[in-house]
Amino acid sequence: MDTNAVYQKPTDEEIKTLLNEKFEGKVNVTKIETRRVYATVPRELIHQVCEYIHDNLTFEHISTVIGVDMIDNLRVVYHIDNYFNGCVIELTVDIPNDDPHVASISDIWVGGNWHERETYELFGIIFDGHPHLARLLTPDTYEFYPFRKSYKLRGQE
Amino acid sequence: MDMSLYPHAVAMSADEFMTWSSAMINDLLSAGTKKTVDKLTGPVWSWAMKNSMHPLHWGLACCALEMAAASAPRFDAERYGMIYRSSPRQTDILLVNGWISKKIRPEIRRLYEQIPNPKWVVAMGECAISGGPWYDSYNTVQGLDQIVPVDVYIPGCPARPDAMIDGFMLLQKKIDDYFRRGVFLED
Amino acid sequence: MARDLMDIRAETDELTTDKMWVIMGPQHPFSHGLWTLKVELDGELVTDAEPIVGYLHRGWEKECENRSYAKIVPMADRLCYAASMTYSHLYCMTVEKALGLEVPEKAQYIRVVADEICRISSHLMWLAAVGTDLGNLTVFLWCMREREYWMDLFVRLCGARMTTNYPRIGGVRNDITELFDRDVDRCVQHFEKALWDIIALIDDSSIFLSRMKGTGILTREQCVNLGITGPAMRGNGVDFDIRRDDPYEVYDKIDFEVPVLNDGDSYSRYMVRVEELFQSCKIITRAMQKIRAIGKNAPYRYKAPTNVPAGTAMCRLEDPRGESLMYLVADGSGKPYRLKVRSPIFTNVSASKPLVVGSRIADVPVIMAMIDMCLGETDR
Amino acid sequence: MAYSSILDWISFSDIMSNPWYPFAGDYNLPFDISYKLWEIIGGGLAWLINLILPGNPVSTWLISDGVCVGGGLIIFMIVIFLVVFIGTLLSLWEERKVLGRVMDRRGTMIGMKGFLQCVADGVKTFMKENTIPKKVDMMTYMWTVSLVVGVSVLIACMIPLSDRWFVVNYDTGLLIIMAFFALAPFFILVSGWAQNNKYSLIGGMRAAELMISYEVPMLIMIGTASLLAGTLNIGDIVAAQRDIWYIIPMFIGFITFLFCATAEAERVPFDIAEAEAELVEGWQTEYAGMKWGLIMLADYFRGYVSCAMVTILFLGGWNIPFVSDSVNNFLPEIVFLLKTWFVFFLMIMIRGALARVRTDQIVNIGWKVFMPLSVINFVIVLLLKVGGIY
Repeated sequence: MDTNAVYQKPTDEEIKTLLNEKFEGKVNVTKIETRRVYATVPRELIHQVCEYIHDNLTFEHISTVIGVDMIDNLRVVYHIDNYFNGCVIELTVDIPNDDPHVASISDIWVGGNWHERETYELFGIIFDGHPHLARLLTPDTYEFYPFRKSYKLRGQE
Repeated sequence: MDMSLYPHAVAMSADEFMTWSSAMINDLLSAGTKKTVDKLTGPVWSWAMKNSMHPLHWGLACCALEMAAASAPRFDAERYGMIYRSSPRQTDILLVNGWISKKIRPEIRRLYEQIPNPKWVVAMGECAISGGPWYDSYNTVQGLDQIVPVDVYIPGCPARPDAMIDGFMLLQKKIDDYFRRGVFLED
Repeated sequence: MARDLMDIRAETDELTTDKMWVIMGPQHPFSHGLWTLKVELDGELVTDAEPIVGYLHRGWEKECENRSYAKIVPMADRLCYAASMTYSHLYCMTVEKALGLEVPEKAQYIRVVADEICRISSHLMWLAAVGTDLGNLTVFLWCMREREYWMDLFVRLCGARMTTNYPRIGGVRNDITELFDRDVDRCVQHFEKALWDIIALIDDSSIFLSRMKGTGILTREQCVNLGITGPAMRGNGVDFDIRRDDPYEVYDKIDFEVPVLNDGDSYSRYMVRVEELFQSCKIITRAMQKIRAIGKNAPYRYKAPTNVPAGTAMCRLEDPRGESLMYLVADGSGKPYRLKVRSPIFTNVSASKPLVVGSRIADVPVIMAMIDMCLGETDR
Repeated sequence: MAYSSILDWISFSDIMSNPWYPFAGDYNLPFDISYKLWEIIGGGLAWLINLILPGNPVSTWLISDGVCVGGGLIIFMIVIFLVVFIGTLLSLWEERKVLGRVMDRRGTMIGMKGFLQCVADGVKTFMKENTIPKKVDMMTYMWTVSLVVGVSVLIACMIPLSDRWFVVNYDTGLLIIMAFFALAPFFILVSGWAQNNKYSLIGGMRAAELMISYEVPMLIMIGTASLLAGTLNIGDIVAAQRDIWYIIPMFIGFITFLFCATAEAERVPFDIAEAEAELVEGWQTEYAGMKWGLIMLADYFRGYVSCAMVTILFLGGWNIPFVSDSVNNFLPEIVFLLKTWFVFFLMIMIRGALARVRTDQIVNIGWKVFMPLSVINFVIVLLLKVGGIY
């Protein structure tokens, strides 16, 4: 398929093929359901993949940027929507604990700005290139990342 | 009562006169006048305050919707003279109807200080009473009474509008006690 | 001695006024919740804005990691208290997806009905807020009066007014009651008439219209890129509704329309929501017909296991305010490993700067009312 | 001197023949009442003193013509103020009850179907602590309140309730009232600055903006009405509408003036100076306790004056059309107050049905709608006048 063409309503299979062709197998599409595509992306490629999805596959809207603390590593999950066929791509990026950096996508979707800020303040994942990476929900005086598994709530063993 | 200075009052400096006269007035008041004035005026203040409770117009969380519903036609809290004012300077009651995060804690204290005396505080809903469902959270204050003194607790999650009106009628009793104790000439 | 006009012109250009920052919130009548909007004013004109949220943050997602799966349903009710059922519904859907559990058809219809009642009561709350923001208390009180009837329906359905605790993993808590069955149609019929009264009060008044038309304008591209969802987005010409385009439960079996307007101002957002109110009434009537056709003895709940197998699940649904999404990471134990909520208002608030800049300060409450603030879900 | 009965000291003399009579030939009912009251009080006092010290000069001084007028004037002030005050409280009560009914509820229910609500509110504000923020400009913060309240009370008392119930009867009475009426926005502007609060500042600016937009059409309308009547004397304007109210020749003017009067009283839809949605409480934000209570009272005084102006200029004042003079002169004050409350009722309905306008919109409405309408009204009146109909 032509990887440089613009697809307004790409089907799930098309998305899988296009991602595989464009990024030469580095993007691993793990699962396909109706209107859902699940993929894992290496950390270096995330900005390029997002740019490609936004520009060529017309995924105009970012739903969430989710941080998960997998104890062995950190994980960032992106949910990206297409408004023309209701399709959602879930991109999973694994980040090592000792180097919690990932490229910011808030220059592609401005709506991702606050989600990245939230993930930063709750997990300590640093989004490179973010315009204003500061604490959003918690008071500025907090020095811990409350959503890390190492931070225990009252009654949590 | 230091009446011996009375003839010299005209010859006093302004400062001397002020201290002397205020001391004299205090003596006079402590000699029963204050009690009598309080006894006579207490019911008037109490009646006025009870029937003109102005809570602060401030919705925090779930109970704020029930607060709005309480002034809606079915429950109609305005029958009791309750009007929500937005400026804390013109209110009598701080009505906190939601959980208190660490970020809002100083603001609540500040709002409380801005309300002119006499003032009352009502904690509405479980969150304001004790933290409610967020008992183990890292970012909430477990209860309003850790910040400001609370007069009435209205339980419920969220408290129903009729429960809220009931709470305010309890507060009316408390206001009555407050004024019958005699506080008019205290400040 | 007449001065040159250009001289005067040059002098007045130098006469700059000081801009000032006005901090609206956290205790401010426009905020309808607990947030702050810092606006920079040049006279009455807004030149810059910065929203501040987090006053209601309590770590909802972290607390869920400390609760068993069943105990999270009432917690989810308190995410968005104006439409409490939608979040507990979304949570149950997510867990069911992780379990691979099928929900009985009757329960799906009941959930749809409950969702739409939530949508109506939430939109009524929004209309009431619009009334106060425009300086008219009559709209506020009339909307609250109508909302009471829907609250009564909730009482008939599950016994609670606001935080209903009604959906369960695998179905709903109880079958529809006879009282609910009797009253729901009457309520819908009454409401469709009463809503016209309220709408007439607003639409027949040129002051209301002039306050809403032409304020808070965004283009379609701006709106989509900022991540605004829900009725605010459909007022900007984006023809997308999760109920229709990515259907969950039984929305694909129910016939309804999605209102879309292209103006992109406050008035089109208002119109979209009002039309949604009428559409919700239709959905309720049609879904109730289906429920009655299914019959009384059909199952409404399947038993669900307490432990969820390891894996991830994602579900999304059309909240009254926009797209809400839940993402669950399970590790096979009785408690979720990570539960994430995407709330529509969180993103919509972040877009408040482009929304309000360039308008007058008097329009700021109206513009922000049009995205229907609900801070409980924003701060989580 | 022999013993004299108290009745000898109370003469109930004819006030009009008193050489000190202040109202120059016009009969004044409240003054008559207060004069007689003073005669009772002063005469009784004089009788008492005479009982103890027979033949003293103080007793005769107390019942002399000049002292009677002076004492009568003091009571006269109290009587005039009390009537206006109660009239205003009744309009306040009317607002809360009618607005409540518009909104499908009962309104307040405290004492006497809610009439005592305003009393409770007032007493409560007097009891509250007198908080003064630290950084206000003390002097202006204090005197603007007293001036706003004072001016409002003054004009409310200056409104005549009938041709026998007035304070002054100047030929330019209308102009004096309008001049004082237009003063309050200046004080609001200064007060908004003095409070050192951004909301108050914007509120004060808005009050000034509001004033420049409605004051001119309002004055044109007053000029038109006085042109129609041929006088600026309030009594004569009312007398000129004995049978045909000015609402008939000046219907456009009536509608425009009603809205201008609403703006003058700063009520919805023109309450932009205290717009709750964006400015918390507007220019009143930092006022607490008694000062705020007085400000609220002054607001309602101004509302009362606005309605009274509408009544005087368009609704025939205290006259009932097409009735005999004996009926008309029975209780004209009550007729006037009833008409005033009816106009206030219209304002309440406007408040219940409309939203608040924006500042740029009010300036637009003032100069592009009210202004042309008032000029059209003026032209119509001019044509009527030239055509000889009036």
